Amino acid sequence: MIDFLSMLLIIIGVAFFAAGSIGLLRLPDLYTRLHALTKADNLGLGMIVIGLALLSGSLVMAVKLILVWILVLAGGAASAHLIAQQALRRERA
Amino acid sequence: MFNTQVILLIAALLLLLTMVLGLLRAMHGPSLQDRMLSVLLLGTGGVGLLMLLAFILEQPALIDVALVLALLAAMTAAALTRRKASDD
Amino acid sequence: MLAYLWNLLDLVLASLVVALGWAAVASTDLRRGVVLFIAFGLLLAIIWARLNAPDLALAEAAIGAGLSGALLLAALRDEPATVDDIAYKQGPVSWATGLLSLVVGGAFAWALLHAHSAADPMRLADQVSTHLEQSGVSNPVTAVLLNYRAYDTLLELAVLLAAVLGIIAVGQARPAYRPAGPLFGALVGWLVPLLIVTGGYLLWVGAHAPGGAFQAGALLAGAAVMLRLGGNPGAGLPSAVTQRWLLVSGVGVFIAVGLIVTVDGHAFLQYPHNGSGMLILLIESAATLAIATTLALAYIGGTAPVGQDVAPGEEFKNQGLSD
Amino acid sequence: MLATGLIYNMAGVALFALGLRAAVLHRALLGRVLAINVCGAGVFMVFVALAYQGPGQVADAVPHALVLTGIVVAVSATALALALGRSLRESGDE
Repeated sequence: MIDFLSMLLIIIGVAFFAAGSIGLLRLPDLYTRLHALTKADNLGLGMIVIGLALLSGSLVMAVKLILVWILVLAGGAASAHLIAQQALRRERA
Repeated sequence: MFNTQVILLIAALLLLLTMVLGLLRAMHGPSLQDRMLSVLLLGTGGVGLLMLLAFILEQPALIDVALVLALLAAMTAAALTRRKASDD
Repeated sequence: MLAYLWNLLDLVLASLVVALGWAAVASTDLRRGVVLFIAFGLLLAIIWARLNAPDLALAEAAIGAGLSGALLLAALRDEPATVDDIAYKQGPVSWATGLLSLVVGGAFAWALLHAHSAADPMRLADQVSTHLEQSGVSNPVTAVLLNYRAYDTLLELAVLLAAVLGIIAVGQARPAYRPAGPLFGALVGWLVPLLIVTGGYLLWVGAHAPGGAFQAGALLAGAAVMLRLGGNPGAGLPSAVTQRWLLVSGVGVFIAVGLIVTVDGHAFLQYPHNGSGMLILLIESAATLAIATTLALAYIGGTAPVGQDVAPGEEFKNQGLSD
Repeated sequence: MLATGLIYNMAGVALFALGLRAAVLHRALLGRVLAINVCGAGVFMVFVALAYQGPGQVADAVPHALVLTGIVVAVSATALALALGRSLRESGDE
């Protein structure tokens, strides 16, 4: 049962990644692409992390996975903000 | 009963394919920021892929690799956006 | 079923890496080339992980995807803004070179195909695993680097030293970056300690799990790069004299340990059996600092200016869109 | 069915040949440096593919150690090349 749940979460996570990639390809400008990418991917990674944490059955591993996810969240948020800011600056210049 | 390994491997393959899709943006651009976005995608997707591989290959050390990748991907994005003190 | 899926994954990864490498070098726009090269480095880290080489995946994630990306992006700023001469050579030389690389690649491929069809050769790997217990560490890669082939590693550290001496001799430090705004300051504030702690962790686990001096040094250098990007022109490095001591410490401690064991009647760099673990850790700690300083100076592009730390409070003066 | 090692060996050879061609043909220094790095990555890939010994098996540690130092040396050499190029440009007789 737990296995099934974790597989489901992982597949849903991959689906979020797919949505992010399609958004990156199809959306019309940088800011919308940024929006699609950072939200969908970080959520997708979270799903994969929770799925794998359930699968591992070990608390240490689960904590480690979740820590990496938090780092990706913080890093991704900062990077996205910096990239948007730089693009805005270019536009104004 | 399903095979956990096979499903994880299929998930890894699909994740890789979405990364290929995202890399098309790196090839087309048009701006440097657009390309960098696709590197961000490759970073996040790479972290996910490394975690999946850690379980498929039963190599817990790959989680450390995912950690390093997450730290350094943030640094690369930062390096792209910084300006010299002399610029305005 | 599993085997076919692996094959599919391998084929996708291999064709993607070749496509990215091709796009990175074939691009006449260098900015495109550099960003594609960063993506190429990230993908290499994943490929090393897939090929059961976690030590390499760690190093590539830190260096290929991180440090050389930051270095090339900094170099991009040095390039003149005009892109007139940024192009490929055309005409007969192009054809001749294409043909030449085709021939060289073909010969290379032919040799490898033969190596694959040949009978399973005797591998050094068996030797490595048989003697692993005597090496003082249980991570085979660390054992090869610091024990079985310590001469190689010593000379490689010497090569690094020579490279950084060249950089110090010819280069001046690249221009500094403007002080960090609030967001970037916060990023530096949490990323730098994490990079340092992870570096220390990798140095320690290198004895029995993937990690070691090279990976740890690269992460410490990443911390220095972050500090410099945050507006600290000296990248957090110590004074110029200390920098030089750190640079030579890798080779220096290595040679000193190698010589000290000879007092006991061993050959140069032949560690005594019961103390080899500690000696390896000692050498690796010195090598970590040396590699970190080397890579940080390589990023800065010359001797780092020291003692120009931004005064507290100063960094938040240019707010608004200043990140 | 293809051998995993063979796939990556051939990818490594392809990268080597691509990098070699571009290293000669690129006019800009930075382009050549990129090309040489791709070339080197191809060689690393051949090494790692030869070290691979099948699923579930520990790979050969000797090529790994060689490539590990190679990666660090490659980035230092890249930095040296860029520093040389910069001082050439600054002295004005490129």
